[in-house]
Amino acid sequence: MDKEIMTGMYRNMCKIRRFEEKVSELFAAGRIPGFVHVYIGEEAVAVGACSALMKNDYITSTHRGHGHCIAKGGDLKSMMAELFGRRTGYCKGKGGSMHIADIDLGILGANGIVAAGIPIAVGAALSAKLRGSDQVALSFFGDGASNRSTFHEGINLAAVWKLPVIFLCENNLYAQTTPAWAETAVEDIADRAVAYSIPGKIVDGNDVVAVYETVEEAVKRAREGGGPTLIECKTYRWRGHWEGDPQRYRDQGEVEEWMKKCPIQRFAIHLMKKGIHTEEELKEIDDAVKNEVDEAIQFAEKSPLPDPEEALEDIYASTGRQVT
Amino acid sequence: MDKEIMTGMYRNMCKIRRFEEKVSELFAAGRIPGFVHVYIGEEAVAVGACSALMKNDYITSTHRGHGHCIAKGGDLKSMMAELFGRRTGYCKGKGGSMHIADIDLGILGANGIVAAGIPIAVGAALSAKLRGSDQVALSFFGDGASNRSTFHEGINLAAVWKLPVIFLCENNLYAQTTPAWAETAVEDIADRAVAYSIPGKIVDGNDVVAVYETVEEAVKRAREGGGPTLIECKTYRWRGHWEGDPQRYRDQGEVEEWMKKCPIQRFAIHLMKKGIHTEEELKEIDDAVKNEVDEAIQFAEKSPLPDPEEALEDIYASTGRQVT
Amino acid sequence: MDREITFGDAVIEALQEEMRRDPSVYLAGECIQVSYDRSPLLEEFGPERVRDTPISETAIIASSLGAAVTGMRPVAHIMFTDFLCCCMDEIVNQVAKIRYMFGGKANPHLVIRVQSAGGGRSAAAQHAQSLESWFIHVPGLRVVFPSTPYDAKGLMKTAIRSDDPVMFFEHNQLRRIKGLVPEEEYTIPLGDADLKREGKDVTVFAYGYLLHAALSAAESLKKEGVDVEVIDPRTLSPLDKDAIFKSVKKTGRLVTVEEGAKTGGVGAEISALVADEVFDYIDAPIKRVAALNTPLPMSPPLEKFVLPNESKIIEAVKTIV
Amino acid sequence: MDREITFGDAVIEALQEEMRRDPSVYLAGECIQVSYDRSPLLEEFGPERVRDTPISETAIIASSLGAAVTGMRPVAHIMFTDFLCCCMDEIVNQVAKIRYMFGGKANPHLVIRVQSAGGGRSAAAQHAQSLESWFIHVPGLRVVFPSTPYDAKGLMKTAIRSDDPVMFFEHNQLRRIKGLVPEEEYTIPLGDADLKREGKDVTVFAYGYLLHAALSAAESLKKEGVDVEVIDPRTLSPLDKDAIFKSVKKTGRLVTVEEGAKTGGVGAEISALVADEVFDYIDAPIKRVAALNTPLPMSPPLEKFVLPNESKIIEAVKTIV
Ligand SMILES: Cc1ncc(C[n+]2csc(CCOP(=O)(O)OP(=O)(O)O)c2C)c(N)n1
Ligand SMILES: Cc1ncc(C[n+]2csc(CCOP(=O)(O)OP(=O)(O)O)c2C)c(N)n1
Ligand SMILES: [Mg+2]
Ligand SMILES: [Mg+2]
Repeated sequence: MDKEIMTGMYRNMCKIRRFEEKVSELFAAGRIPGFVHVYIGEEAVAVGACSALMKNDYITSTHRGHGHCIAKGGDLKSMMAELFGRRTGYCKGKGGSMHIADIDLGILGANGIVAAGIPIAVGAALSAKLRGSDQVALSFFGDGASNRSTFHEGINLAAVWKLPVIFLCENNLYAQTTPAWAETAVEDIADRAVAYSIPGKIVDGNDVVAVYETVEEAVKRAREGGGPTLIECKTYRWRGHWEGDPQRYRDQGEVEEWMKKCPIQRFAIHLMKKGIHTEEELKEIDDAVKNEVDEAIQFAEKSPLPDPEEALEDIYASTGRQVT
Repeated sequence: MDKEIMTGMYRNMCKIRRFEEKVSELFAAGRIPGFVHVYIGEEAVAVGACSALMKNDYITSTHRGHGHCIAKGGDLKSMMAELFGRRTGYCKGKGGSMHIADIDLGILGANGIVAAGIPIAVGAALSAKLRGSDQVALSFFGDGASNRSTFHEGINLAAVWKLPVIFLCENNLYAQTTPAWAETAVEDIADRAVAYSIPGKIVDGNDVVAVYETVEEAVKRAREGGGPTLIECKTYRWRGHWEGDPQRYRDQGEVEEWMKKCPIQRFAIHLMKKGIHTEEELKEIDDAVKNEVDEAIQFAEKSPLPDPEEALEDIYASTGRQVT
Repeated sequence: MDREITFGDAVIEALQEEMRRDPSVYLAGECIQVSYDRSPLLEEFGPERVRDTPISETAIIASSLGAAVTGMRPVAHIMFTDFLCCCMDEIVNQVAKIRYMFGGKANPHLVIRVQSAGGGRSAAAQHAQSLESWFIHVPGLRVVFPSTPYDAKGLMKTAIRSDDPVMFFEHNQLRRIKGLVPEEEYTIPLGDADLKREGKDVTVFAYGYLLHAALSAAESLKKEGVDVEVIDPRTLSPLDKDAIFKSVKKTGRLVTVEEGAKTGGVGAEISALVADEVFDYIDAPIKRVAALNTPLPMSPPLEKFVLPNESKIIEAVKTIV
Repeated sequence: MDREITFGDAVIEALQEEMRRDPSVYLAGECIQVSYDRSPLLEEFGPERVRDTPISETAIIASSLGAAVTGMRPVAHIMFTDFLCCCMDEIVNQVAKIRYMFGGKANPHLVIRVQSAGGGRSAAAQHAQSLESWFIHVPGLRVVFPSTPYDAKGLMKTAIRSDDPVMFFEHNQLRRIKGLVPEEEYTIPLGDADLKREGKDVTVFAYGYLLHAALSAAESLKKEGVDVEVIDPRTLSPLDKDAIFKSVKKTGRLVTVEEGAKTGGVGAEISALVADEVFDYIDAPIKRVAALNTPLPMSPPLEKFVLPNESKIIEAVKTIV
């Protein structure tokens, strides 16, 4: 793998971690309104996957979407401002954490409805195919999402139409408070690929290189007309389901076990062992990222809130006020 | 297998065939209103399956439901009267072909929404379990139905809860005008069982004995607490999707090939070969059934249409007029 | 030059013209290839642009949305109004809101074509519903419900070109009715009601199949000396309030007509608008003609009793003139 | 003996009492076991009767229906009103119609408990909607929307015992409000509105969380000499028309209040009923206070602007007195 890619991956993983740490603090301090779900612990999945995509490829994301957005190149300032509900945010404050999107970067949006992004990605892949472009689409979703209607209908449609789409399941062992075994009838969600005659792969979701390589192969297959792949990344979320979650459904011991498997530290060791980066360099990257996050916060804080009347815009395509 | 069961199966297969032949004629003659889908060619599936059930077991059915209803013991007169829209019909004329039900016989209804019956059967199985009864539920559905949301959500739920339910897919190679290959990403729908860690079985759906035996085993498993089974019966519908279908999507040759595999004739030969019934006896059974069907038609024709105001009843549980 | 063509053919013409004009237009839905085989669409545009789908309403709508926001203009087909219930999340939480949630940066330009809306064929409770009133309650959607071949063609062309998502309802009983349609290209803007009949005594608001019942009712009432004005909104969102108010101001009386269940129907909204915004002009109770509040029954005498029709319109008009 | 308890606890008490009384009552929904762990339900009744489900709204509702028609009385939990969109076929085409389609022979006695209805928390477009008006358009369903702990408990008990399917909406902002609830058993019939405040100048129709805004508005308006009558329908289906009409006949003026988008909302139906059936008694335009016709935005100043509140109610009342 290219050094540049590796450095970029490390940077993005740090970016997600630092961004989310701050979001979590800011939320606790009452500075971010609404519902917020952070991605800490799962950074290798978003970063490994998005690093295997081209800039104009598409992703669809979830309620836990900050990591996907950052990994696909999203702008921290626009993101943070959106979380703060500011006019300068990605969605002018209308969307908030669960609806951040950047269509120009192929980020077709976080989504407040579990599993809703799956068939949307299928449509983006169809669009690419019909336009004769070689773009692919990748849909992130959780273990819990794999039990919803749209998982089934979306993947079946993509498989029948042999579309260039990658279904990427982030199995973090829980759907809100429910453990995977209590809601998903299959142990390895990748096995569900059998139901659509497509390849199903299991990856260690805390190993960014493994994620990258597996997604890269699936992307190649998709671009060559080979159709969809289902990839399951086994990972874990370190924090509660949402910020504020009292986490009565799991042992702190389990969380600590997983924290030992930190995907960022693991990748740092890999980079150092391979002689790609020194500890020093890695720290520099992390420090730069911290600065970027701080700047994003400052940007957000200085940005104005929208005027109330802006609520009446963007409902329909025509410009101006649109409410009757 | 018990002789009595075999005789009953033959009788029920003939009943379905003769009933549907008449329905088809009556529809063409403009005597039956609404939309009608007949079951000719698939008799072995409904009959094999329902013969493996107890009287108080549950089934859910489809838009193509006459066969299931007859096989589960439905009354021909009440059925025919319902098709005619008469007050004496199963649903007092309110339901028609797509909504015939007989709750007392465990027939939880035909359904106009493809695949809607699947999770309803799951609930009936849960109910049996919670009540401490040993009833099971069996859901009939088509190949096309296996691509809908409810197939996935229903089976997953049943598997997670280990409920006594049998999912019986009637793969007749078409969903309305669409061939199975163009809509279902897997060749054998039974393979979808893998997605829920439950057994998946493929049966020749024109072999009533094979269907019976396979369902019997699944029922045993279900009653013993072993959870759900997915069974795929490969079969074919001889007539159009609905009565009136010009069938521009398939060759008459294909239809004729399948007519050679008539499930009733095949079973007749089996019964004669095994010395269970003579040709004579089988003809007597068939003749008796024809009479029954004729009586049902007479009953339906002589029955009154509902009074218009009856449309205002049965909306809510309380008796009397219920419209505001 | 006008020709007489059917409502069904008028819609096909609109699709054909727009597919020729714009390569980003494609069709997707269950069993549409064969139902179009009497039409030139599959032959002219091939299976890539006339796509049969599995029975997967959620995937039909959501994939169309994904295609739309990445540049295509899908016409997503849902067979029956009732089956919209199988993809409400996709329509309401995704399609309708995506532009707003994303601060105006997504263009969900798709048409949701409901091929067989409404009842009257003994198709029973799951194949005959009218649910258009749900969708006027969903900001972000446009709702079109044409009554004539001319309107259907012009509105379908506009719907396809619109950058907003459009629900396009085609009543099953209209498919074979004929009407004059120009050979030259034309479009009809969304939000322009059409005065289908002028009158001075009472305003009847009606659309879709029942527009024709309203016109017949007007003819009958004329013989009894009642001069009925019939206004066809053609699109329920945007709604041409001005046209409705103008008519009501003139007549002072309003009867709304629709095929869905009365409670919570479209007529409720029209009535409420009038009872608020032009209250001073109304001289009599506002009447709503709609289906009785029942699921639709199959048996013909029952269905007939439940559904609105010409004589129920006449009756309603008579109670207020 | 009355005690002060929260709305949330009142509902839990209702569930607990009914689960004790009737072994056929069970609960199913996403993540309900843990959200109930502050309550006695999981402990007392165990995981067989307090069932966590996968994220499968269609299966939650349809399985509850299957269980209901075979003898159980499920309380199916849907987390947010918005997620009802994921199971509309099950609610509308199956649950609501099964009795009718089967000629009265099925008893779909289940409660669909919407645990977190409504907005006001910056939860944005997919976690804050109000859609109750859709369900009054669906014959076969009952729709309950309580505003106080007392009403919530009494109505939940009745809903569970009802042989009809009941949609039970609990507004997220009500969970922690307190109110007097008797220790003795009681139930409240479906279809009985409650006059929450007597007045003679204008009738305000309000329910759920906004009922409280209406009451505050009434207090404020009293200071300005306007005597407001506040009527809480408590159930939107059946609707206590008589109570509404009685009030309107007295006051001659009506303002409807609801949290959903204005167009096609509940207020439209109430207004239309009044504009038809008691037209002669109305002395002023009928006003509707509702959310503006937008998806719900996340940013607090935007959300606040879109949602109705006390001052918007006051303003509406003032325009007609
Ligand atoms: C259709 C729907 N049902 C329920 C919810 C509430 N909800 C939000 S996230 C979530 C759990 C999702 O679990 P999973 O898919 O595993 O993603 P994770 O949170 O673990 O990343 C639930 C139940 C929702 N947003 N949408
Ligand atoms: C949700 C839904 N979508 C579409 C339809 C229209 N429809 C009725 S039957 C049918 C085909 C069903 O195919 P399959 O499940 O294979 O059953 P078969 O008719 O072959 O017995 C379709 C598309 C429907 N009734 N419900
Ligand atoms: Mg998870
Ligand atoms: Mg089939």
